[in-house]
Amino acid sequence: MSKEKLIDVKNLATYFHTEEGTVKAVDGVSFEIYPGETLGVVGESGCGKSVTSLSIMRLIESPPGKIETGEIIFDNKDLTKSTQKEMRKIRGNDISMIFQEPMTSLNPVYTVGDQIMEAILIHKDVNKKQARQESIDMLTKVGIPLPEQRVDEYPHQLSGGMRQRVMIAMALSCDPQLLIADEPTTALDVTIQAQILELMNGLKDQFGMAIMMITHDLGVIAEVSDRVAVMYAGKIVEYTDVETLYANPKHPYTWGLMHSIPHIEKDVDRLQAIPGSVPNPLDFPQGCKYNTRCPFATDKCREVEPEIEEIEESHQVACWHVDKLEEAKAKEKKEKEKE
Amino acid sequence: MEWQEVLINLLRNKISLLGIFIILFFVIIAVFAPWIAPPASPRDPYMIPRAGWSPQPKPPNEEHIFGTSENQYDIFYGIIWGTRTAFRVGLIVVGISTFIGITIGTISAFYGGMVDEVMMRVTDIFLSMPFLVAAIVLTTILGKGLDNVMIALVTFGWMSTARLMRSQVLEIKTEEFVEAAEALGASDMRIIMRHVLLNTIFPVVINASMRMGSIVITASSLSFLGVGAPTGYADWGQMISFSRNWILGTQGNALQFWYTVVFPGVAITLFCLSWNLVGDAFRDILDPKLQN
Amino acid sequence: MINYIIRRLLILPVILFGVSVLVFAMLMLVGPYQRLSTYIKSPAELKTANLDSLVEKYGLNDPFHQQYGRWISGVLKGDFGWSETAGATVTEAVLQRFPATLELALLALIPVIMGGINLGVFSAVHHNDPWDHVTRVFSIVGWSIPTFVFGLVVLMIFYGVLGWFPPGRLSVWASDIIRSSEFVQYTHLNIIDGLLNANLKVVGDAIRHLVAPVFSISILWWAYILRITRSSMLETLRKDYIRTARSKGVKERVVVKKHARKNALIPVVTVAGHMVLGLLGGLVITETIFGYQGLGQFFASAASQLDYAAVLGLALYFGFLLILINLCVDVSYAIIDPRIRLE
Amino acid sequence: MTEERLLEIKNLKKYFPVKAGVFRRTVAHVKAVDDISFHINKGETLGLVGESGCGKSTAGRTILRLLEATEGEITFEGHNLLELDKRELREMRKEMQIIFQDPYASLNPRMTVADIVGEPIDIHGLAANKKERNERVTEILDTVGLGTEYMKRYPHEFSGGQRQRIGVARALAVDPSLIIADEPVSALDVSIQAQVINLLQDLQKDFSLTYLFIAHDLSVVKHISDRVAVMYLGKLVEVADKQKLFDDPKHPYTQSLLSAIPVADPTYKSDRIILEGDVPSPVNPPSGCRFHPRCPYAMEICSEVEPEYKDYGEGHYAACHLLEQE
Amino acid sequence: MKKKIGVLLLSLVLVFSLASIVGAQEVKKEDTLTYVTIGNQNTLDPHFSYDTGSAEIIYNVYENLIAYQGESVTEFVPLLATEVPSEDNGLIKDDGKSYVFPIREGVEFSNGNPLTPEDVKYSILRGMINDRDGGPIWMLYEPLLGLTGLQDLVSEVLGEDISPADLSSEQSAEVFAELEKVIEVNGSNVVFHLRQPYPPFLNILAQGASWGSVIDKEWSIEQGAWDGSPYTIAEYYNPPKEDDPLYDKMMGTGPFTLEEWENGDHVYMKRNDNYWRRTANFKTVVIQNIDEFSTRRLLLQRGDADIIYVPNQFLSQVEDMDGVTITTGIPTQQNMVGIMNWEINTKGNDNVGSGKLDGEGVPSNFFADKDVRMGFIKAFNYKAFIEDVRMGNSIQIGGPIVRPLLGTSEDQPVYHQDLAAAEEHFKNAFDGELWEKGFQITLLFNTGNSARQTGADILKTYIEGINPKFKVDVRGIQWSSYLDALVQGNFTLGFMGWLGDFPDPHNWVTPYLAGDGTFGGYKGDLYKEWANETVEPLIEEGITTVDPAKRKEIYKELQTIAFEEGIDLWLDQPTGHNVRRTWVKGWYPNAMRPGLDAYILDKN
Repeated sequence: MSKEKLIDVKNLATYFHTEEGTVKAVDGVSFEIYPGETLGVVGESGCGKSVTSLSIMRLIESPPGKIETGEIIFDNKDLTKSTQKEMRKIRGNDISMIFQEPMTSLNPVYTVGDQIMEAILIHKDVNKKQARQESIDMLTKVGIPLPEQRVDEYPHQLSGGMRQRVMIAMALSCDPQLLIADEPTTALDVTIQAQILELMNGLKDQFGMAIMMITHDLGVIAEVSDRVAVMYAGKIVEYTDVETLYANPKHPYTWGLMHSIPHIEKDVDRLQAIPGSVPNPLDFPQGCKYNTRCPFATDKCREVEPEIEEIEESHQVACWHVDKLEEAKAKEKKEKEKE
Repeated sequence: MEWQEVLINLLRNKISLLGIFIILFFVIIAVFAPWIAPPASPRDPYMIPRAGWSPQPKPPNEEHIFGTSENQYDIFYGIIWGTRTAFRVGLIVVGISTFIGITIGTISAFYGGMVDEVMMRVTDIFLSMPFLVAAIVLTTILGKGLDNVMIALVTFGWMSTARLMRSQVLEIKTEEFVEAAEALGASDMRIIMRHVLLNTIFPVVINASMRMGSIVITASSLSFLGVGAPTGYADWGQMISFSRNWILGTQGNALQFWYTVVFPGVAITLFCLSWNLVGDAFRDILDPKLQN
Repeated sequence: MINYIIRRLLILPVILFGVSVLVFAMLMLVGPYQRLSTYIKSPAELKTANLDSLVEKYGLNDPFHQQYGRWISGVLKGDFGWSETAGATVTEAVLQRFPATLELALLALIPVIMGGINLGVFSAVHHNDPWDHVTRVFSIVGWSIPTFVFGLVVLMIFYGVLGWFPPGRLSVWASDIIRSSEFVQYTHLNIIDGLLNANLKVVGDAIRHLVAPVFSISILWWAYILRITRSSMLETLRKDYIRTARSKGVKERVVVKKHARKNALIPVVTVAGHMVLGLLGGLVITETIFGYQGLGQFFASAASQLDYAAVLGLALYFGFLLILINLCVDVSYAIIDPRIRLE
Repeated sequence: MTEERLLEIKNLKKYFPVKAGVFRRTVAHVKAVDDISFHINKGETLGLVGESGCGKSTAGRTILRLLEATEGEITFEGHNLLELDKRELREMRKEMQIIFQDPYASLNPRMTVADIVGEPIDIHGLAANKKERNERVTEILDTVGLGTEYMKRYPHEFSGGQRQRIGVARALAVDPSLIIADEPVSALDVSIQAQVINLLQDLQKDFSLTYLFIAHDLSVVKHISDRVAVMYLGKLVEVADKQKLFDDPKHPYTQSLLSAIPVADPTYKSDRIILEGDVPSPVNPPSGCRFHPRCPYAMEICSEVEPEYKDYGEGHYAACHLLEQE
Repeated sequence: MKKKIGVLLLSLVLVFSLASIVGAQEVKKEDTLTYVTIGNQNTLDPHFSYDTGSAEIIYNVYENLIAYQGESVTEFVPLLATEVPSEDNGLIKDDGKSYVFPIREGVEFSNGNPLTPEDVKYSILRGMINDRDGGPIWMLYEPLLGLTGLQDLVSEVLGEDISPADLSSEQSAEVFAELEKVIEVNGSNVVFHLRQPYPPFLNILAQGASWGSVIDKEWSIEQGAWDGSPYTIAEYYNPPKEDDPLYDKMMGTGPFTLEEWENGDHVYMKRNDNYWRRTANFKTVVIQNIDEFSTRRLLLQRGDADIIYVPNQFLSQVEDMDGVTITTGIPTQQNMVGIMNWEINTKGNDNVGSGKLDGEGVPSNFFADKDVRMGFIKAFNYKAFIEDVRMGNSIQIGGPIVRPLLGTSEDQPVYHQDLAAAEEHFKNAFDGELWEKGFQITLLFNTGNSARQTGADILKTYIEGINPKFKVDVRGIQWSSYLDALVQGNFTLGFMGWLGDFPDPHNWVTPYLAGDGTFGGYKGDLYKEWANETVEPLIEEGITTVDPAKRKEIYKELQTIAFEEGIDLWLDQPTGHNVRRTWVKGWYPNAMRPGLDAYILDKN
């Protein structure tokens, strides 16, 4: 692609140095986001997807967290080298963020309006009255009924869906170029999730921003993303556009994940579960971190960690045995045909 | 987190290690008191022997290595045997009041409704008098003596545990594992003992450990105010109250009677400090909110 | 919230009744002749005092409910009885001493709450820095020193050696001023009266007398509030909404002062309520040491002399005060936390 | 399939009082479960779906009498559960067990696995001695796929999936016939969910269990259930055979619920029905049909008259005025 | 904002405290006398007051007819009277049964009312009608009527036991008629009529600050005190303190007037500029009550207090203080005695162990055995007590009477420690049974009184050393319980003190030796019988004899009986001391003066 990258993350590694040992939460991750697109980051809990986003925002608590290596190029600057003062100008203004728990992500002791206004007052040269009006406008844009009234209410007076809308209004109040959405719908009900996803899609076009969508839900990813990065144990294991990923997953983890979830549109008798559990981040296995659960693992996998490589055009995978997976797929197909 | 693990953590934590070390030191003193400071009258070893009849303290010398206090009570003897008193008062008062607190708090929270209402109002009533003041009143009425001090401290010392316990139990009660036990057909007693108590005990233990220090201070305050241990009884608070009229020294020699306050003051502060250190570290270790 | 406050107020008489029964029952543990000794100061008085008729006169041998009934019916009429210790009616004695204690308590509370909270916040923000360790050590050690030891040491240093802060409530010359006709005692709080009368010498003298007791009574509670604020603050700083604030580009100082502190204060408010309770106890010792005539000292001497009218009256008074304080705590909750306010 | 009913719920209601005012009088009720009726056949899995706050968990707990029902009838193997006294109930609990959502909260953190799984055995005296008890625990742990080496460990030493297995093992220890699984997989990682679902299915076969499977995730419910019941604001809106419900949802709520699920296939495009607004409060539910404020097909009658919950053929129950008019 | 307030407040505190630190040093006002002492005052009503705390104030505001001269407790000077009555000047008449006091003219109360003989009469009668329970007025009844109080007079006059509080107005008038006979106004004179001679009568009238004080009739009636009517005795008899109109108000002829009284905390007195003699040197006199010794000491050290009360044991702390003068060795009218109860109550009394002579306790009549008493007496270490506990500031006594009163002398025998003799006595006690079985006893003391405690500790130490079977416990209890133990008969042996009401041996032998005395009255019937036979006739004879030489012999005999029988453990008569800033001039001691006499003092 020839478009200019909005943000370019190169070989990012964020470690947490705790008393029990070093947690390599993010361990050499590279990806980029283009203006106006949605990058989905999918993975299970503890895979490092949230830490990645917080690293971009430079909101890793330090100590114990520390960005060890890597660059985050945004607007021709390396954010890992920015001061906190410079970062504050970017946060909420160029890059903003919404979080998983709308219940706890809003400060309970200030009104909704106060909290939206705060961001506007920091980044825009407006007075309080204008900021308030802008807040009301934003609330209208995110589809909150009676915004004039809601603006003076406290978070606990709103439902979960409303709160997430407020979070979105707050994040978008300064017209950011990139919105990082960390599991924005996980805590919501299905019908509300649909509302929020719809809203985000609409606003994305309206504001012309890029979204980094972090989630564990393969359905959500499929619905909103342009491209997808699959993370496992602090690494991106597969990185490609969304259609390719779903049509032709190349990493055994991606493939296993897709087989282990029940699908509403098709029936299976039995799910193919991935054995074992996510490895303890303090004690990652040697070699490929998926080797303990991978059906195709060999000695090589247990010794040497595969680097992510582009195996097809814009399809990167980190696996020694892409071929083995292809064999398995073929076998599966055959069996299905037999039936 | 489990007992063993907590213990390991406590031992690993420098602060609590210091606390534990000091407590152990006091335990050794208490256990070996008869050898460290042989009692003059075996009939009542807690009565500090008098080395004379003069009211004026005498500085440390070979015979009385910490000196003698007002009325010639041997300070060293008082400190050594006072350690036993401190443990006795602390353990008994904290033990019994914690037990009462646990019982009342648990029953109150577990059964709720009228039982809760009545018990909490009774708690409120007991809480409506400042602890020290209430203890003074009751000790005055019951008369001097360590037993009476302990009765007074227990009588007015259980409420904080009861409240703590109640809030803990209310929290635990809604936990799914309690529901699970109920679904299994466990009796109320079993649920309280095995599920509720087991999971609420740590904050109570922290609370108790912190209270060890403050109870000993309160008991000493009573002695200081003249309503605590009988005169001449080995008790740190009383040792300090002996120094009360001498602490200022004489004009030009403000430190003339330093030994009368320093030794018991250090003993009581260290004792209290050690429990607080352990309690504080204990809390840090157990506070899941502070764990990342 | 208002309902809750009304509920509290309705329960107030129940608690006060309970307190009075409790205290009365305690006092009834004392034999009638022993209680009589409140009225007999020296063996000389034994000669002409007819003990049995005195017992009769004061009804000390009557059954519990009669004595209690007599007392409570007086209380309901506003008569709390006569305090031998104070040599005045209980009401007079309490009113007379209340401003002194209030002045002391207020001055002790304000620095405690302000200083303790700020130090706690500071300590939490600099979590695990050397400064954090210093404040922590201070808080644990401060919490471990008995008030009476500390008070005596303070007295020794600041009055005995330095001569700065004398005991008592006012110097003689200053009390001459406040008793003069030009000086209007609006509140009986010397500092405020001094300011209102524009007499800075009185203010200065009042403060000079208050510094030492305030200092020795508050050190303990500094340590306590500091500790609670610190841990509450540490907890709050890990909350999601703090992350949200940071993600908006809010300055760290504002994050701490605006977003974290207000939330962190919620548990501190409860503790502040406990603190007042403990403070009242601590006053007994501090006022005794510093010869400061307030309610604490009064209670101590009334209790030690079994002055049961005074003990009962004061117990009720403290109970009332405490319930009011608890109400204040609840109200301040509501001020801080809209979740409670709007319930 | 033999249609022997194991559990029959009739007009079950569970109201929670709302207390307010100076004297804390009950001023209203949260109608968490408001007059629901359904049954579960022996050996089948009934999926119970709905959004948070719709009363599905309350229903599950009320059936087990972990909460006391306000009204109604719960017949389990011919006994009316609501009429049992404390002792009988305790006996009856051997037959009905529950698995919880949160594998972290549902295990007592201070008990070893052996004690957690052994507790039901102790309570009901199912083992004569310690040895027998340990054997039994080992056996059950083995059944759920946990080795004996874990017996002396505490819950926090396990991963979420393993914990959920312990929870299942505890439920199995009394050899029940009915298990109420309250969102058993929703707190688990995606890759682990399948393990637990498979386990539940295996166990159902091996021990001829009956499940009431409560979940909000329709794809999981669809996968595991034989029949599915949909709840909205304390009411059942639709109950039907799985295939029928998913192929031909009758109630508009079911329809919108189905359409709201994001599908893990970027090529799949559905005609999504986006519902307006939030679920109303159960304290003061809307009049008439409770779904009417959000229903895309709402008619005048919907706000006035509560639709009747009835069988529209072959056990396909629904409550909607639209259907009545057809 | 909050921070700004904080900074502001903090700087305010700093500025003010610095300012006041600087400012305070100059203020050592010469016209103010500050006296810091302990305790509180019972009342300001002279007819109610029976404690030194009250007396200290009353003494400076009210005056008597006569007063002690200088340091003497036997010689008098006229005060509101113009002459001290004596046989020589003829003002004592009728063989010592009439005392005539010419009243000084031109004296005014501080409100300007002139002093009249009528005021004196009113004062005496008001006191006698008031006659509160436990009060001091028996000291007027005993000399004037030979009775102990109004109750006795009522019984005598009416012939039946009616409480004075229940008198009808007729009965009241009847009683009053008898009462009024004791005092008569005769022109500018006031005449007292005694039923019997009473040698210490002048001492009684000279005792300042209490029953002898003269109050303003007009003013008192205005305040609501006795209205002067014969019919109202019932109304004014034995008033509860809180209803006493003169409880917190004063109007005397003395050098000072009461300005403000906060009981237990402070008293402010102002100079009476209308005083009939030269006016006082101080404009203001402050008496502050601070119980904490250290605080008092610092006030003295910093010069904020002019005079402070220093307990004997802390004297060493003020000895080397700059600018402080200490006077020691002041004779006092008080003593300390180990009271022994002849008939201990053994029921429910944990001071006597088993209550039997079985080694586990003591029998009820333990101290009725003279050998036991002498055993205890001989075991006590008097030397150590005087030297160590009293630090030499004490005189040993050999009986109830203190020096220099009649019946005492410098060479009077006193007890000495003699452990061999003590052992001998214990061996003889209870026919040797005691020595065989041993005993266990608890000695009480009232907490806070370290001299009494040490006394008990000394007994414990030596007695336990005599025979290992002797077990002595020492227990401190509250003053109230201590008094209760005495009254209930639970007392075993314990130290008590007596503070003289008036300097006459009669005031010493009665409480200790009489069967109904303050202490003797609680020793049981055994003692009463004994006292009735041996000492009471002598006591009676002593008080009715006028001739001092004869009286001296009688009291000497009483003193000897008390000593030889070992009635009580006669210990000592502590001497007094006074600690004041050197700039306080004019101070001299008087054993009968209750503390402060601000009139005689001056600051340069």
